[in-house]
Amino acid sequence: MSLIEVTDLSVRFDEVRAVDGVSFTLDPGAALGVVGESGSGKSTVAYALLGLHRETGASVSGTVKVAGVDVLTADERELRGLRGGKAAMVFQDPLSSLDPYYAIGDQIAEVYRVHHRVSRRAARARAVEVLDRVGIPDAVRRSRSRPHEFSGGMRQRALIAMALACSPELLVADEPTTALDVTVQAQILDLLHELRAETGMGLLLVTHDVGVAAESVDDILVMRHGKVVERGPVGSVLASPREAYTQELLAAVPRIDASDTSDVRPGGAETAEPVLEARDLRKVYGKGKQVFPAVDGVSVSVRPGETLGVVGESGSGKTTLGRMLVGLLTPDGGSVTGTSDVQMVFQDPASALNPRRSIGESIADPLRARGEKDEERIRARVGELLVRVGLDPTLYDRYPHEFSGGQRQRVCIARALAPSPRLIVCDEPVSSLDVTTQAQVLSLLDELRRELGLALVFVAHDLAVVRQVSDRVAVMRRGRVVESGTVAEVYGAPKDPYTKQLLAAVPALDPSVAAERRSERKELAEAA
Amino acid sequence: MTQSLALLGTEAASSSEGPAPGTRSFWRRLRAQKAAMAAGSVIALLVLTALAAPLLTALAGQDPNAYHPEAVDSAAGGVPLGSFGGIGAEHWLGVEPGTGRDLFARIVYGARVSLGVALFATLVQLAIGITLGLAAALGGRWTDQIVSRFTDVNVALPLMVLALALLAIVPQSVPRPVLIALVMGLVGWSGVSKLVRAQALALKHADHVEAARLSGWSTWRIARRELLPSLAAPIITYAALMVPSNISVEAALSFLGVGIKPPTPSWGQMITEADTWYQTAPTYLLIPAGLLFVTVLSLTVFGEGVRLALDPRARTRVLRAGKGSAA
Amino acid sequence: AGPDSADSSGGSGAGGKPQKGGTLTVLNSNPQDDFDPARLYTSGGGNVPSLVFRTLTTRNREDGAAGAQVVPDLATDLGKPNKDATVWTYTLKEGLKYEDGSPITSADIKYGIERSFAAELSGGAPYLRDWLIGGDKYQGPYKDKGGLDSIETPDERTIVFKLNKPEGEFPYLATQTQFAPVPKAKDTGTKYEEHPVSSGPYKVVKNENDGEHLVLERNEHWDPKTDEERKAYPDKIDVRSGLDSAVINQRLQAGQGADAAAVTTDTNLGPAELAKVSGDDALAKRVGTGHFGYTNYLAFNPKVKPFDDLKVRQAVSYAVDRTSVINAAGGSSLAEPATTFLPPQKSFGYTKYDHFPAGANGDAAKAKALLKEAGYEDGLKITLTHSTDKDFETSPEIATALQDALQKAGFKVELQGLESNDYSDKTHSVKTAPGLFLGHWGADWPSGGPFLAPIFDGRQIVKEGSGNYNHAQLNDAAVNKEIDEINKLTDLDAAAARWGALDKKIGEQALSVPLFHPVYKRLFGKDIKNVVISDWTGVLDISQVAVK
Amino acid sequence: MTGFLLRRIAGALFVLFALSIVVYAIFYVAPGDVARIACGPRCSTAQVDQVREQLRLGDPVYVQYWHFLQGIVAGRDYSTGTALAHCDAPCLGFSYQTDQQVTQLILAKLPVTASLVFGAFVLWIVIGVGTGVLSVWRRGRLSERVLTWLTLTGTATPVFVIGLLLIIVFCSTLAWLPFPQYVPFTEDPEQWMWNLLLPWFALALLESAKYARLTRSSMLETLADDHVRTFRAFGVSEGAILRRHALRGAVAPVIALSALDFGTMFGGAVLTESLFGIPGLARELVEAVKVVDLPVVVGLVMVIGFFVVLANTVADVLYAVADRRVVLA
Ligand SMILES: Nc1ncnc2c1ncn2[C@@H]1O[C@H](COP(=O)(O)OP(=O)(O)OP(=O)(O)O)[C@@H](O)[C@H]1O
Ligand SMILES: Nc1ncnc2c1ncn2[C@@H]1O[C@H](COP(=O)(O)OP(=O)(O)OP(=O)(O)O)[C@@H](O)[C@H]1O
Ligand SMILES: [Mg+2]
Ligand SMILES: [Mg+2]
Repeated sequence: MSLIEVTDLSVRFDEVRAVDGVSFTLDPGAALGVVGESGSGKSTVAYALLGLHRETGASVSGTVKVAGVDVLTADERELRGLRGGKAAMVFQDPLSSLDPYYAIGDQIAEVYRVHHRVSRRAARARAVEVLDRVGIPDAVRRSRSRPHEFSGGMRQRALIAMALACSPELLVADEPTTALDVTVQAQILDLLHELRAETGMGLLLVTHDVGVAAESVDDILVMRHGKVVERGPVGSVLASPREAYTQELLAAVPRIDASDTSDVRPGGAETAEPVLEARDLRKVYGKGKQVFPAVDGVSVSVRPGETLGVVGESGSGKTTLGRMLVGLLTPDGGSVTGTSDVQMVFQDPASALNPRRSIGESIADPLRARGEKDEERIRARVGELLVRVGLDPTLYDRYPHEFSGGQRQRVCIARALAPSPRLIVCDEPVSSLDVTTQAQVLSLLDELRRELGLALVFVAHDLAVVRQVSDRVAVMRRGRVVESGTVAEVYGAPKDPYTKQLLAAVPALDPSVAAERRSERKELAEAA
Repeated sequence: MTQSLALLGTEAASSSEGPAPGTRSFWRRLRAQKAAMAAGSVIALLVLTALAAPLLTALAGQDPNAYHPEAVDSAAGGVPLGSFGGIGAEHWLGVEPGTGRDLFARIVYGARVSLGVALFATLVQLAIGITLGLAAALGGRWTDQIVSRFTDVNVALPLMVLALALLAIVPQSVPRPVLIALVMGLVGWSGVSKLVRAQALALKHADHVEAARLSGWSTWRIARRELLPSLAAPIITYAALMVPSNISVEAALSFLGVGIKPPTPSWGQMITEADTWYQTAPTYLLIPAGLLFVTVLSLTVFGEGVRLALDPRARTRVLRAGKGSAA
Repeated sequence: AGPDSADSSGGSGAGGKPQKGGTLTVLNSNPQDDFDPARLYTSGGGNVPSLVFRTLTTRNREDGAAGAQVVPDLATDLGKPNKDATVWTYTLKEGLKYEDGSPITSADIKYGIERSFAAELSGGAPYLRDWLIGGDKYQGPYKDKGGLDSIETPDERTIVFKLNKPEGEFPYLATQTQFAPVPKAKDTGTKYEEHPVSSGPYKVVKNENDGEHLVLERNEHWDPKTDEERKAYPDKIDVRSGLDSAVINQRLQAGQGADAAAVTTDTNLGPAELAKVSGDDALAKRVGTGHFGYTNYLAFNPKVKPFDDLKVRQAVSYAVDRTSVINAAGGSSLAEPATTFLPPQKSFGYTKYDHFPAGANGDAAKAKALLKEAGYEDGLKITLTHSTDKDFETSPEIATALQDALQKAGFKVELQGLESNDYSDKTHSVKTAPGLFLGHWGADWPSGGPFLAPIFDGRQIVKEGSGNYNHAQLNDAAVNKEIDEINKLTDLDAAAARWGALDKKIGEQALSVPLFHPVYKRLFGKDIKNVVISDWTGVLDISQVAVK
Repeated sequence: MTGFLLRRIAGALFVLFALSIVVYAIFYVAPGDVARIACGPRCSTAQVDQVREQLRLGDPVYVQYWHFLQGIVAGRDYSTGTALAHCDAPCLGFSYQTDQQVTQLILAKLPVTASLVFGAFVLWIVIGVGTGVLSVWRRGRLSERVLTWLTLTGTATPVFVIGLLLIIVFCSTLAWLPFPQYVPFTEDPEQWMWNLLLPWFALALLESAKYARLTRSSMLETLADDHVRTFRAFGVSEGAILRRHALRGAVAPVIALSALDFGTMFGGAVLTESLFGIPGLARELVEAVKVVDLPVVVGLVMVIGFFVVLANTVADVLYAVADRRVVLA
């Protein structure tokens, strides 16, 4: 019997046909990757597996069977048994998917106790254990933190930990590594691999990162416009895609080894005045003995038209640095000088948009703030921005919850572009975008940089992307910049061991290479 | 499993075919909720009644202030003669015990004062409360300290003390209803302000608010554009409850002699006076109390409707009631 | 009044002779916050205070009209006047003792009176100040150690009062608590009220919250042989006050536990409760009806236009709809229409008259005609001032009833409501008194003197401040002279007749429109026996009540 | 934390100071001649003047206010007629009407009002939040409708109507409870409770609707948040989601408002106190205002102010504990 059996699944949100006649199966212990452009219905399919469309107003048809449960007709109790117990889900927006009021460890423990009759204390222990497994350092202490005290990547790992805590038969992971740096990502993917091997857990991995898919799944399913475009073993699909769309998708994947056009980048003239300069920035969190620096003496500067890439470990202080640069956080030490004409693209698009305002209004904010009153002009300009980020201009009056994760991120980018700032701090701007959209957005940013002399601080964990867009790169670890220099220097001849480690962790597109690397990593880890 | 989130079993938005994109305005969402619309109509009807009071009483051939000693049994403390508090062709809702004044006329005129004063006072309270609450939450530590202490002073100063003072200062010529509504407004805003402050503090550091800050909005506009929509739900819920409490306060002020000038009737005042008559002339208590209840109920249901209509996410939630969910 | 109808059970009570013992509960709305004999302003010594304070004379504890008589208490008789009633001599009974067993002397009575002149202990009636020689200058024993010379105590049992004018009604005055003895050694000034020293049948054993909860127990040193008036049946009296009037009446109706032996001395049945009680025979038997000398009226200030015009005043008198007013005051069971200023009781010298007959519902036609005569054919705009207190006397209810009636007669009536202190200040000040307002007057004792003199005696007009009760500022030589003449009489019946005639005479000037006399209807518990309601107080006398 | 407390104490002092000034100012313009009222209805002008002098009402307001402040800091002497009595600091003066020391008067009434307010507070939070939660839990069903109607009836009915009906039903008709009559806790805790039960319920019914509605709307709000979806997806039961997650969102507004209502109730439960014959602060205040007994009014208002500040401080601390994202402000 298959673990998942989906036949002719269609999901409709009012007039939007998000999923349209999708069928597939998954055997126990197998792994299926779902890839496809943003908004193609990947998350919607994932939700359907756990019956999460219930009572939301979506109309669902077809049949969905998961671990023997007929999800669409099961009663409440049966469904509760399925959810978490047999099948667990990792949501796409890690930041808003945890209850802001409770400690992370307690939330995991709570979920664990739903399916296991254990004491509170045992559940907490289990929570710490899984947090440790997903690589949260100092898990005992950090399990007592609340979500807002976690970095984006840490929250994502917490969610993965929550899913793993229950030892499900099926793990549905919706973009589980978007906020993770490559080393941690590799670690997580290895972990999933291990669990599959150990427990025979099935995996449905939704991702737009073909590399990630290549590393961790057996089969791959390509979706577009709510329909299945192609399905096959991951090796063959990646090596020789049959469908034109798949080919297009693969072509758009940025490659770490690509020595692209960056040589001809105009670059920020070395002589130009920096638009923004930060000296010796420090930010500490915590109190008393627990005090620790999230950012510890970081100095950076950005010149007009220049892109500074920031890469680094999850939780190394990238977001904190970015927030200090735009002035949303007051540094505990050091100073930021330069333009105040800055914008930020937030790491979590779900929480960066006001759920009660239409996205058009959100994008129009900066325009209105500058005194623009003419409604027509505002709408026209917002429409233009939407088009630039690859969205339909008629979506002006839609609300955030009606968008897919990637679409929301594009809305955020459009909002950041609206006031034509001199500098944008982009915190993982493309990590939730599929590769084609990602390519579009990257070229858009590049264009703007060229045309307007826009300066960028580009925080990302995707080393290939950073290489593609950046002039200079800073590598962060534990609140410090461990290495910085031009792209060529850092990527070509990494000096710091951590940088080397990072580069080694980049997922390979070829599954066989990926497997090789995995065993290498394992040996390394065992040796250590 | 079918659950209705809408208050009192609204089978709201039963059509699974939503309005066209881009035009799904607030009004559309509101209109989709039957109970809210019904409640809205009741409120409109009450307001109309109040406005048309002279017309209606003329129709009934009654004057709200005319005494009818013949309609009551003076020896028995003034109980209305006839059954059900003297309800009949002459007096549609019976008469007031003691004086024999026509209840229909008094109810209709009372609506003017009660609804007018309570609604206006609520608006004043909301305006002050929201402004100060937002200022406290967003304005930095000192502003917060000052506003919060100011609120404390306001809370600690009993209405009675203030009302007496104002009565002494303000000349009799100032229209009473306006004055009373203002006094109530100036005194009763602290709840709103507290509520808004608490909620705004919780939201203040949300990413979307930070984003708005970066877009160059002034704090004030951020408050209005980013925070208010999220605060709308608790505020509306609370405001719907402020109206009855304002009606009671107006009655209490009349009781203290600083309210509406007699013989002008008001509901609150009627209920206040009727409470001992519940056994011997129950209609005297039940009619104004019932109307007040209907008003409160309508406001609450309507408020709930507005709240849902203001929440774009709620559209799908409202649909829960519907047949749309095949899952 | 008195036990004249089925709804009063004076004397008879339910079954059997009254017995000693038990606890009487008194449920009141107003706390006994002044319990100092100097500060109390009572008629006939009050109800609760009279259990603790004995006075030179006291009211006769009888039902109805007999109860409106003054009788000796500490004194052996009603006092011996000299020929023109300016000197009054009293002799104390023998064997009078305080609660601590020490003897009561005439000096203590003198001291008690002197205390009442101290500013710290103000609050009592003004008669002592006005009548005693030097009373207007005397500042009380704390400031003025010399004492008041017009009171003499030649020996321990004799006390002599010297007055500045003849006052035939002095025995009535001697019923007030200022005439209670206060031992100088025990005087603690303003704190005396916390534990006043008892001369009566009960002593204060508990006084909580400024008179809100009083517990009185037997004073073992009180000798019933010296006191013919107070029966003192219960062993203990528990006075609970500060209660809501609706709750008091609920409790008396329900009569649970201790409430079965409960009475109230200050809470009337409200109109709504009356409606209920009148439909329930068992309850109706437990209602005591009483009449206290009291008049509610519409007061004119002829110094304010247009009330200087007799015709206008008459028009108002004709226009008044007493039925509406009475209904507003609680209905015909709680108020009786008044056409005379004096209450309709013999002791006041009641003489029936109705100079401007308005009938039950007002004579609008006659009023209109008078207005026309006065030159106000097109109606007249007037202001009626009332207080905003819910007292059903000067309150908005009464004012609106009048407004309605007056408007039918062609007046255009504007109501002006004043907060009660403000109302009292304004209406009792010559300078600020409005032209037309609601007034009331109650008897300090059941006689025409204290009823008419403060209101119509020209020499009692207070020019400064707000203590003026002569609302019309009537200063008519003939009236003044007649008042003086009557005051000389020590034959109280003869005096009464002349008060009645004087009232009728003054009535012609239409200086006030008598509206109604209130009626007291009070519930008492089902175990209450020996109900006595005199015309002096109009309420059940707790010194007579038995609970067994 | 220390800084927070210091700021709070300073704030409290400011509030009390401001209150006393405001009350003095208000009474300066209020109608009614205090000396006359204190003297009695038929005092002569001379007597009134004597009383005025004795109460030092002739002094300019600021001088009176100064004496008042002195009394608080250093105490004052006053005359009982026979002797000089001392009123220890903090002396809030002594009543014009009853000559009692305001401090003592307040100390006598405080436990009474405190008993009333604390009990009612607990009840209205329990009833209010309870019905709020229930109405979310049972949303759309008959029981929710019934709950809604009940709480709305509470709001729409003035407290004295509720109170009187409670008395009639429970004391008169059913005779389950004694007619309320305050018994101090120290005297007889059981009687204390039985006697306060009805007043507690009367107040609680009045207030709880507000909390019910507020709890409900906050919970519905939270239920729409993303993180609730997470717990649903892990099979956490609806009950647990409501209890642990949705209810959490209602904590902030409920705390904020209850602090306010708690504080206000100290001076605001006039009708309840008089209906149930509870000799508390609020009733005393109304009486004092009526007879323009300024020292009592100022004293009471300041005590009420103290409780308002106290309640707010506690609320702020609770709130900060509940939501650590908020720094103590
Ligand atoms: N609640 C909703 N109401 C209306 N439309 C919705 C809703 N949820 C999703 N959609 C629409 O359904 C489509 C599919 O969304 P889904 O979230 O499944 O995309 P996705 O493949 O996960 O994209 P991404 O990679 O960007 O997350 C999108 O066009 C989105 O706008
Ligand atoms: N408000 C806070 N309170 C306490 N600790 C915090 C807070 N915000 C961030 N931190 C901690 O500071 C460190 C840096 O966080 P930051 O969000 O800057 O990391 P990051 O580099 O952006 O990581 P990621 O790639 O996972 O998003 C983390 O250890 C995080 O737990
Ligand atoms: Mg998605
Ligand atoms: Mg980050």
